[in-house]
Amino acid sequence: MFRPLKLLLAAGGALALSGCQYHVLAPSGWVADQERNLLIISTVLMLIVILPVLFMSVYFPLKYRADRKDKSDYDPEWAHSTKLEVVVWGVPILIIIALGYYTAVYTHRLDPYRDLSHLDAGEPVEVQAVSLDWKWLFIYPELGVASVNELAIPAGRPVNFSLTSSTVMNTLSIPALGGMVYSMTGMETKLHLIADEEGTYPGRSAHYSGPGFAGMTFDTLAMDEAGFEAWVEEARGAEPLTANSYLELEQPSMNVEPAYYGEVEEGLFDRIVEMCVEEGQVCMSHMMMTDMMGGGGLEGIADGAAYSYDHARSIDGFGNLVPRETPDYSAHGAGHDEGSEASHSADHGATHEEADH
Amino acid sequence: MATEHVQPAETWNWLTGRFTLDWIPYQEPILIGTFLGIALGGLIFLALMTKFRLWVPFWKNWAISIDHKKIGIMYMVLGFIMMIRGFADAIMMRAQQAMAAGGAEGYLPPHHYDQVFTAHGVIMIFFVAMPFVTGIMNYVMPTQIGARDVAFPFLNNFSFWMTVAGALLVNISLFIGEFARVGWLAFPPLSGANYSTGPGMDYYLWSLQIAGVGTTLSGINLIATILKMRAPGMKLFDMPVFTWTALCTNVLIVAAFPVLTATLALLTLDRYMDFRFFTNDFGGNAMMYINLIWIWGHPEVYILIIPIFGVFSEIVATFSGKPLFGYKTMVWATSCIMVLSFVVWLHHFFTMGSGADVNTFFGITTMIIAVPTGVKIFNWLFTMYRGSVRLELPMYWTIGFLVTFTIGGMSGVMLAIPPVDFQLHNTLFLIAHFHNVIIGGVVFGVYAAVTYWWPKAFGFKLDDRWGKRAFWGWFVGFYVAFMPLYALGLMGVTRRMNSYADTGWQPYFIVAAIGAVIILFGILSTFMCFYVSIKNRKALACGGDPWNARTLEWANQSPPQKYNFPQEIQVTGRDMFWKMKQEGFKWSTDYAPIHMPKDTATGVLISACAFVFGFAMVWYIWWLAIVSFLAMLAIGIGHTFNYNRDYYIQPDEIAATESKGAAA
Amino acid sequence: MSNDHGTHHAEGHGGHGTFGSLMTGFAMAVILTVLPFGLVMGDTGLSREVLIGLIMGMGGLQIIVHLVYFLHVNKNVEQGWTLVATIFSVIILVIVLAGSLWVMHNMNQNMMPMPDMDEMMSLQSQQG
Amino acid sequence: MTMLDTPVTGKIEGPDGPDHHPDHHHESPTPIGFWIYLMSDCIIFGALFATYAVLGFSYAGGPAPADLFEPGFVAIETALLLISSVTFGMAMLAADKGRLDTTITWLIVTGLFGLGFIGMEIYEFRHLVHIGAGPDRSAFLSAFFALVGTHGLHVTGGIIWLVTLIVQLRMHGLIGANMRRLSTLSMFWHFLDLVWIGVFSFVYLVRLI
Repeated sequence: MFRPLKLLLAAGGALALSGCQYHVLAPSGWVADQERNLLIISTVLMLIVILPVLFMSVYFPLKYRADRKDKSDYDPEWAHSTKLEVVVWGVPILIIIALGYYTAVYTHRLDPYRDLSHLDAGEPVEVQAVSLDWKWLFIYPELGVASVNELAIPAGRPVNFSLTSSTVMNTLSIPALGGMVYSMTGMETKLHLIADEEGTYPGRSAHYSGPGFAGMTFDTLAMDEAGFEAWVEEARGAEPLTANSYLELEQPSMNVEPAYYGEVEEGLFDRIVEMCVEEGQVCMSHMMMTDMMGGGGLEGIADGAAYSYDHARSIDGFGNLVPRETPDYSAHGAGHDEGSEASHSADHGATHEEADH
Repeated sequence: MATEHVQPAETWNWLTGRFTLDWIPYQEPILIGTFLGIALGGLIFLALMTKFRLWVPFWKNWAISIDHKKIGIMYMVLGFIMMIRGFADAIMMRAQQAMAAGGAEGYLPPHHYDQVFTAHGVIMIFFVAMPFVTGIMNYVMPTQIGARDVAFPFLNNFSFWMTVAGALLVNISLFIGEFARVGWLAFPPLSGANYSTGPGMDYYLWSLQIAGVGTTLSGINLIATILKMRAPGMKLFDMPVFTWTALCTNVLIVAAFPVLTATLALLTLDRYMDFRFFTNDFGGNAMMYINLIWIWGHPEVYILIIPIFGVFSEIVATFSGKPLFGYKTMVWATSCIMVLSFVVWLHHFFTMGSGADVNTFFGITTMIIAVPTGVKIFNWLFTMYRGSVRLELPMYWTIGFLVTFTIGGMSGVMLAIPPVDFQLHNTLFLIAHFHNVIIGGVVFGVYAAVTYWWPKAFGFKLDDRWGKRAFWGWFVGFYVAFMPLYALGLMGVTRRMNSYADTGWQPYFIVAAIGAVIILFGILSTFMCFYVSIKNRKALACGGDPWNARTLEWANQSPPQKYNFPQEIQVTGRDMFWKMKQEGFKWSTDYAPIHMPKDTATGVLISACAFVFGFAMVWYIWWLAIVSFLAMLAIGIGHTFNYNRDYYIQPDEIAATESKGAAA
Repeated sequence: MSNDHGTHHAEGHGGHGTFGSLMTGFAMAVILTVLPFGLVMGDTGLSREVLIGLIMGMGGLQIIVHLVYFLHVNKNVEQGWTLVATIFSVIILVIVLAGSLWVMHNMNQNMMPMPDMDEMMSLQSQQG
Repeated sequence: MTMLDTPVTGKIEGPDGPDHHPDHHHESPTPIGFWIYLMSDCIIFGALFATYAVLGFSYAGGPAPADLFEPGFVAIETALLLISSVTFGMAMLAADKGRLDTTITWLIVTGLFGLGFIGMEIYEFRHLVHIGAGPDRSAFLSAFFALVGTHGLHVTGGIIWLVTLIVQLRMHGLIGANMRRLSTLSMFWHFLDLVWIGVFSFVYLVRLI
């Protein structure tokens, strides 16, 4: 359909990509490839009108200079032409209709929530990515391993990302593979990418998130099956990732070297999303269920501590750790008899135990 | 990690709130240098003011003046001063990024770098671009409609000083405490109480709120002016295009700024009183902030660019010796943009989890705006077509604008396509895009306006040589500074990084830094241009109508008297002054008394209290906050007890000023 | 200043209505207030959706009543600019409200950790 | 915005302070200017309503509207504000007829109803905070306190303005400038009543079904 266009792409690609730095223009995955095509299509469509405009912007003032020799074409009252008005409105409208069409088609085709099963590229890999202060945690739920600041994926197989964040917003961005999506606390977003070729692709957080932001980078290692399995095997030998080691990892740190976890506690990612890794916190799905059924009533007022999550960051803008007093929710959080009971029920699928509330 | 620097610990006492001497950054050489520089410059300035006995004239003729022309000029002065500050931030960023590659840390630790980019954005949008466009509208619009002043002259003065109070609050954060480290729109939860401790974020909130009051009131004022103060006979479709764009802009201000006010107020409640709007816990939802702030944020960019469209419409018509091509189209296109700008806000967060249908909707509405914008560009081109184009300074800026803005518009439409945005969002491509439209549009437009209306405001033209140097500095500098950022964006390079590992990017950043230096040359040339022109003002002197212009603001003397026009003008059509000139117009010498408002210091005083109030709130000095708030209220109420607010200029006085003006 | 020429109602803001119009407005406002309160406080047996529709509908009506009878907005006041301003504000309000709800709902659907619906149903039935 | 500009904008005069001026064909810009201000205020409320609409169901395991709101209590608040609107209308009618004392009497009555309304609102807020259902307990309560509180602050500002204007009426009588202020305040007062319709319908009633 766009044969000349493809040629243009190839030419442009070859030119820009001596050093394959231009990840957006010379990508290595189907999603990014499609996004690049759309970029080129839209540019070409717009150039239809942009080029004449650029030409006229310079040509008209020069041609109609006041000090030109022959001023017979000067028409001091000419200020309206229905024909021109039609063209002036019509051409941009036509272009926008064409662009709008491509936008609608591609936006649905490249919806980050849509999985890539239509590519028939084999079994997808599940990756749960958590943005922490200031590093990325990647959990492979099917394989039971996790890594920090290093993402390994098998080339040629789709990767299904589930994203969340521990404190503030971040964006998972691997330009060579395709567009970015935000990770947000208490939310779970999805992203589906695929690496067509083996290689190492830079990835990072693309949304400013605080002093350690610049160091929130990771390498995406797209490997063949054997290499990927070897990577997983190696990770299996490392320490396990439990709720407690997660809470330790979650503490702010900057420019973190890659690290691995051999075993991942069941359901940890869901508890991260639902902000209830810490003992005594009510999980969000439980909270939302309570809320949908009309809230916790007046008795619920006192449970505030179990819904509190945000704590002051224990790091300042220079990267120094600052000892901070934890906020005083003393009315409840003190957590002796009553508190520990609440925490139990709140914790693991609190639903049935609290049903009689 | 830089351990010699530490953020001061949180303490509080009733007298100084959470302020302690630790918050004075005396261990930062750059800040101390800046402080000394400013202090020295300030002292010299104050000494000169005192020596030449300028305090009283400044207070009487400027500070308490409610003359829209003087307020307009003061807005422009504020804009230029703050532009120096904002640009200093820009050059610091470019220097840092040119240095900090492949493990090098550069000279700005994140703590400072993050403040610098936040301050740069906030200052350039709120305290440079906004004062510029407000200033131009303030100066030009009332004279274009043949009015004596704006509808509410006192309010105008008050709005200006509130903007100054906000600007002062931002600047004082340099030396007392710190500024926010959150990016110019301060997305929570990062900007919330837990993740942004310290006074920086509170400086952000209070400076924007205080300046925002000024902006909203000024918007109301200018709308009322256009609706009620037009010269007799001037129908809506007789209004000059700039006045139309001013109307649309102020409608946008009045409709959009309240959303900003509300949003920032909610964040303030979150930070000060433990409300849970945008927190992660207790059911808060940070996305609501992002939704609301962009409901304001998108119209905001049109608030900046629409009056600039008006500026270019006036300039192109004047210098082509022709009426504007497609006047009505222009008006309708502007109105379309005004309404459409309210239905596109989600394109700023395509990547934040909305579904394909929502993204498609907002992508397409965004592209639709490109149509009326494109129409405008065609209209300017066809105005030059078969015209008699004089390539004076304002036209340089206009042609520079047409070329640059068109390119910026194109990259904008690319970003409006959701899947393309997935790749380019938050990259330097985005940065390049909006600087492309803001520099290529707003800055070039402001320069065009300054060079165009300067002779009206001061009675002499600007020096051509330095004016052109300023243009080429900005024009070339822009391309050198931002084309590399487009390229970096296509490599997927993210914004707001104080350092990066990939040394392959460094050459691009170095080129960008060189571009910034070229822009610096442009800026210095601007001030040189002002200086040289003022020095040679006798040689550059011009009459009331130096450009052979078409609209009413050129019908009076340059500079205009405080009453603008000695008589009221009966308007009978579009491009009224052009018509008058062709009919051989002359002012009559039969004068009637002119009714004028009196100057008042209330605006300055309330704004001063607002500044103190903001400062007290930032530092939790509650007693001072209460006192200054009550003072504001008392001065405001006290003002309403003054019923004696106007006077008449008598015919003999008018005759005297008019003949003096003509002689000069 | 003080030599007032008795031009009290000049000023072009279309007067302040009459006692009759004030009372008409008052009566209508009372009805439109009492009805929704009655619907909530009494036992009507109407479905939730119908009740919401009725309350919001009457609220909207009462706002119009206030605009017409108390605030005297019509196309003759201020050359119709008050009316234009009002309509424009309503458009912006609708965009802000409907847009926010749509956008936020869509995002919450996509991102919020939703409770298990089956479990919830069973809980609700337990509670009766 | 809220507290600050109401007394200020409300009383700003046009350049045409007095009612007659030889060279001026313009009507006072104050009514339309103030109306535009009200519209911008309306959009502030719009943003707060939108926030309430979005966050109003996030109770964070705490109390919901049904646990906290009393329709009867709200009905009395509504009645106070509605009646105050009508008494202000009476004041305007009296002023139109040039009856200073009647005008002031009606204004005082209006102010008292306004005070009653504010008193009830303060009582309600204090009660909620006292039982622990303050704005920090959930996003729903935050949105509730912000929206209703903003309205309350406006009414408070209106009362301060009302008192000021009564003093000024006593000092200068029903002169043109005061008439303009009176009708501006009347717009403000009716506008607050209008916003309250949204509050009692949307914040209270539909959430109590």
